[in-house]
Amino acid sequence: METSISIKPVLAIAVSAVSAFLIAITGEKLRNLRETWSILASIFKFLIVVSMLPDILCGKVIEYCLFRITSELILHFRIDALGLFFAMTASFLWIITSFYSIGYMRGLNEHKQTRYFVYFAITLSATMGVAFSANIFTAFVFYEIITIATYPLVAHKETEEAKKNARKYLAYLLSTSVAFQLTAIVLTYCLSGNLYFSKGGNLSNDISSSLLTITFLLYIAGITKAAIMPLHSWLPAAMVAPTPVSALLHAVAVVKTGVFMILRVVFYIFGVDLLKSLNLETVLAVVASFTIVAASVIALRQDNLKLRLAYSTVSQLSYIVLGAALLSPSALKGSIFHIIAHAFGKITLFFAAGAIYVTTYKTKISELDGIGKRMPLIMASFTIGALSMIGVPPFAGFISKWYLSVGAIESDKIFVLAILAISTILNACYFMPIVYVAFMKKSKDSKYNGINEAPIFVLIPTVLTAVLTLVVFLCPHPFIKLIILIVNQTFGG
Amino acid sequence: MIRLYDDLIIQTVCRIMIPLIQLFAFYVIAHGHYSPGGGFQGGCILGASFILMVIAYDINWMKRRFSEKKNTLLMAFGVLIYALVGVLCILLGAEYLNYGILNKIIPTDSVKVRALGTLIIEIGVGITVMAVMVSIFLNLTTFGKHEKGEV
Amino acid sequence: METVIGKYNYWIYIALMMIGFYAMIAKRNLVKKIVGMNIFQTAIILFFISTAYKKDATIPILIKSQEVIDPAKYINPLPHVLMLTAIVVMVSTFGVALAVIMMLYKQYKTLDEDEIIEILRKKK
Amino acid sequence: MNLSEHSSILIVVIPLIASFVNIFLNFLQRKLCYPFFVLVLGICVALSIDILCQVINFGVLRYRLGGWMAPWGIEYVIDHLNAYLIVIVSSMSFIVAIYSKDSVKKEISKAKLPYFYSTYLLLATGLFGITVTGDIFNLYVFLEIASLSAYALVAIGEKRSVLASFHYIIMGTIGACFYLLGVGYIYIITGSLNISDLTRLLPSLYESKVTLTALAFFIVGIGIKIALFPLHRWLPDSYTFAPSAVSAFASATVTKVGIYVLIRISFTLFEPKFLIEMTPLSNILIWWSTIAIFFGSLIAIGQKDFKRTLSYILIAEIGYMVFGINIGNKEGFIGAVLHILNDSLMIGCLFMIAGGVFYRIGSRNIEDFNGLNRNMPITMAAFTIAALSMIGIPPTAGFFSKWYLIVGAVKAGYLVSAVILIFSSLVNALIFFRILEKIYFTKNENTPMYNFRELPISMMIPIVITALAILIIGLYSGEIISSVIKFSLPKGF
Repeated sequence: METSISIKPVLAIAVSAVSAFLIAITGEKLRNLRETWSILASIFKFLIVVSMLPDILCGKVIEYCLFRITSELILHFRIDALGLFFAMTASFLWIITSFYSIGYMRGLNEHKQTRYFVYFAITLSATMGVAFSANIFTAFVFYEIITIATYPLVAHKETEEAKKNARKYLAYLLSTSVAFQLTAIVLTYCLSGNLYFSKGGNLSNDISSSLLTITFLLYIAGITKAAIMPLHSWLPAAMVAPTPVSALLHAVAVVKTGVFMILRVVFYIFGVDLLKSLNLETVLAVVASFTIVAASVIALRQDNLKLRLAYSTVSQLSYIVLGAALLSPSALKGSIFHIIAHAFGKITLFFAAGAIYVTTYKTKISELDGIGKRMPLIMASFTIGALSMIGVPPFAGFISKWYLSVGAIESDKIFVLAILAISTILNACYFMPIVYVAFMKKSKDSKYNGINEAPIFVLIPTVLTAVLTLVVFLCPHPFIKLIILIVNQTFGG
Repeated sequence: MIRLYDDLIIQTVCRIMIPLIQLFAFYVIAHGHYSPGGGFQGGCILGASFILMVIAYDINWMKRRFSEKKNTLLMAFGVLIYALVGVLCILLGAEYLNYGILNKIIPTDSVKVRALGTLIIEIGVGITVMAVMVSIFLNLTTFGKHEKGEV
Repeated sequence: METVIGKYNYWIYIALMMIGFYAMIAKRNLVKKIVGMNIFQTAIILFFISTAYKKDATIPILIKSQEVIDPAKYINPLPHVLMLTAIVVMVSTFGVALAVIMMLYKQYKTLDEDEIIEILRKKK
Repeated sequence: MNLSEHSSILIVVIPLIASFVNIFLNFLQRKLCYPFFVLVLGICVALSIDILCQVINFGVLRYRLGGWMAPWGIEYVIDHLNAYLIVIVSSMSFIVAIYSKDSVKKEISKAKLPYFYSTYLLLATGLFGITVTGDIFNLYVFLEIASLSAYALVAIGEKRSVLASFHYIIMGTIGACFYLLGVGYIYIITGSLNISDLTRLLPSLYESKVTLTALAFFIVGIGIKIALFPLHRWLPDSYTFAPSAVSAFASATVTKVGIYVLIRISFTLFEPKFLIEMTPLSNILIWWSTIAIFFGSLIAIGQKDFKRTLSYILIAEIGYMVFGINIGNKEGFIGAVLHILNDSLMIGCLFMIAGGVFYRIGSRNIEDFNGLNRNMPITMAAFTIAALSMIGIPPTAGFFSKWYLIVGAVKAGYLVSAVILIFSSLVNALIFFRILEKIYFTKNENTPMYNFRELPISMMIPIVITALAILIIGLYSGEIISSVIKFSLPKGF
């Protein structure tokens, strides 16, 4: 594999860090300028990330060694197709979310908006850092930065409830990462002598299998951001945050960071062969399957719209983990495609939920009767997002489910097919009632009758992501091309 | 506080004894570098003479002759003699406290100058010990009030 | 028997040290604690000095007329010198401790540790 | 005449002289006392850096006091470990000296200030002396100089500090006397007091019970001086009630120097194999320190007083260092020595902040920290950095020493201790995030009481410098290890 050295990854990370600084010194008085920084940074970041695409498509790898702290702890960036794919998804959606945030925060007249935008930008920086990291140490550093930078966002409302939930959020993420992930990293270092992600795995076969199993389980428990049960309950707790945070961070950037790191650990620390020989992939698959079903069942009972979406996220994230656990090329394809499919679908759903809140201050599903007539565009987008989540054909979610199913057959794990089927039904069960009450039922309060859409800054991003969900299904080739590259790089084909 | 009554016998005896005690103290200090004795022992004896003064007369009587400020300064001065002689050796180009080098400024041979250097140090130590002894005694007997002049 | 009588200096130092140690820990009166501290330190000085002792030896002051110096004839001067320093340290510690006790007495009007703690507890 | 030849003695003598010159200045021109005091410590910083450079360039420095040859006269020996310690002690004393300008005004009456400066300089003298000397009895003398000035400094704090100081005297004297007994036994058996001479003489006497007795006395004596867990009772009270500048200075340096003495005794005076292989001592110390870490952290949770919390955390941190020294491998030792630096920065910074908060609101109670961020944003930012470092979040300095300690523990097979180390990180996270939440997300109800601004500049600069140092030194840990710590590794590591 060719390697080219470029400072672009650092730039991509620095852009939003710089913007965070600019936002902080601009402050509340010049709010338009402040928001300009935010939007400019998001666009620049996306452009920088995309500019690396041609090199990656040629099969090159971009590297940059930022800082050698000690002989083994090195801040090192290396961008392969997988990292770039994740970075592109996150940075593209940041542009849309930036606009949405402006509409949402101003629409609700939220307090401390400057702090909000600052930490948002920092989180995105750190997300890029995880995507670009070349070793598990770099990933861990940025992982922790994400945890700490999102804490103020979750506690944003500063009410007792928000503080309580933020405490829970932090307790889960920080304690598991320090207790389990760090231990796992130490064990990795002690076992293999370095911390790099390398193709086909960093750890070798000749180490005692019980130690390897412990390390693997510690990783799975330590990367709590992937919200694998039973360490998932921080994610519903995080829903007290403003909706754009839930949308971008707790449906895309933060949780996908977790999933992304699990992919890295599975394929680049342990490697396919080692996992197969230890039979650990079955453990992961079973845990993920359990999460998929259990989270869906819990989602059925939630009346709060955002909470239902949160549990849906928990369930959907495990699709990606499951895809990784199957250790077959097609499953990995599905898994990676699901990163983008879920990103677009879930962000649409959250945007819609936020839009409803901004216009009507309603958060509960039982209050949504007839909302579809008031806000047809928003609810249409919501429907599209929901259908994509269920996996109905003209939307992106279908493709990932297809590949996952193929992968399940490829690797002889038929129970996965059953899980997928059950989960599809459950998805339909918890999403369709919302669509039903929104369009079919009559509104209870007759005060509002005509169309009363959300503010324009909120509306357009929602519709846009909904349309994109459709577009991804209709022309998936550019994505598939990149994904095939990823699969080739991972499996060495 | 200390002074309960004047006792003629004690005061007279002290009047005779104190100069003798002090003379002996100086003797002990001055012989420290080649026979038993030295700055610490001599300083203690010297300090004892002042303490005797306080016991026999009273604190104010003693402080008129030997004020607290002077005592504090002496305390610092003694240590400074010690430290500065050491630094002087450095300035003259030898190691710290290597008195041999002092023959550059004191015209004797380097063996004798060593003894002389030790003597200077002992004097410094003696002064400090004396001052510290007096200071501890004054502070303890007056509950630290003498600084404010409450005695 | 040899270990008891032949090394009596060690036994004495240990006994003294334990007396001091006991006073430092168990006595509730602060002055008694300090007295214990002094006994403790004195025990150590005794220990050092006794190690320097040699039978039939004299103080280590050389007389010029002596040509040959027999080390066995003189006791070891170094522990004495060390202990001189240790005494200085001891006196300083004693001074500081006494000053602290004075301050305590001024504050609480008592030197009994239990009573002081009782006063502190009441204040809370 | 070349002054830099003499820097190893000058660094002891200059603060000593200055301490007494200060008393003269008090009578001549009182205003000059403070500038003179800071100037002297500034000179010490310069000297210490000069010493470090000399050691790095030319190797071990030896200085014969009074021109006497080594085993007879007192010799000052400075190798990499000493030089490293001297730089830490001198820079912390300088930084806290700047800090003390405004901080002590509220705590000490004006007439006593020059004496405070003098005692402070004496404490510095003692600490420098301990680090430079190569003679175990001379070390005792300096140990007592440092301790005596520390007793006095503690006693000038608030009312309750006097009793704390008394307990400190009793405990400290026992510790020093035990050390002296150790010296006695060593002298009986070898007839020498010079460390390098003893290193040569002792190996043939390892079988002797006297040697073992001496070592036991040394370790218990130093254990009291560094407040290793069951011997720690003097520390929390002393550091809580002492003036804030004294707590900051003493916590950052006194215990660290004690750790240094422990390293010297265990690995220079004796050979590493004596402690590790021939006696069970290092094993005992490992479990002892593990218990110290556990209980220090546990007790710290329950404290309401911020300075007391820090004191107990300090006790746990001392456990870290003792643990790292005794594991008996390279990583553990590096971690411990690195932690000396990191911990003195972190704990110094936190104590200074505690003093700063006390300066403004007159309380050390954690409950009163509500909403401080509004009034003192910069101080609180520094607090955040120090807190993150305490928890061990990369890229702050605290992470790197903890990393080495944990790697060392795992490599040596002390898994329980590794778990306890991580547990203590989690406890720190609990403690500090509880405070951070109060600072950033809780509004204070009684606002009029809190109408104040940031700290005065003389208190702010030291806090900011240490906080930045925590960030920067973390990144240069590798540099520090390869240029300094690597050379101070004991034989056979």
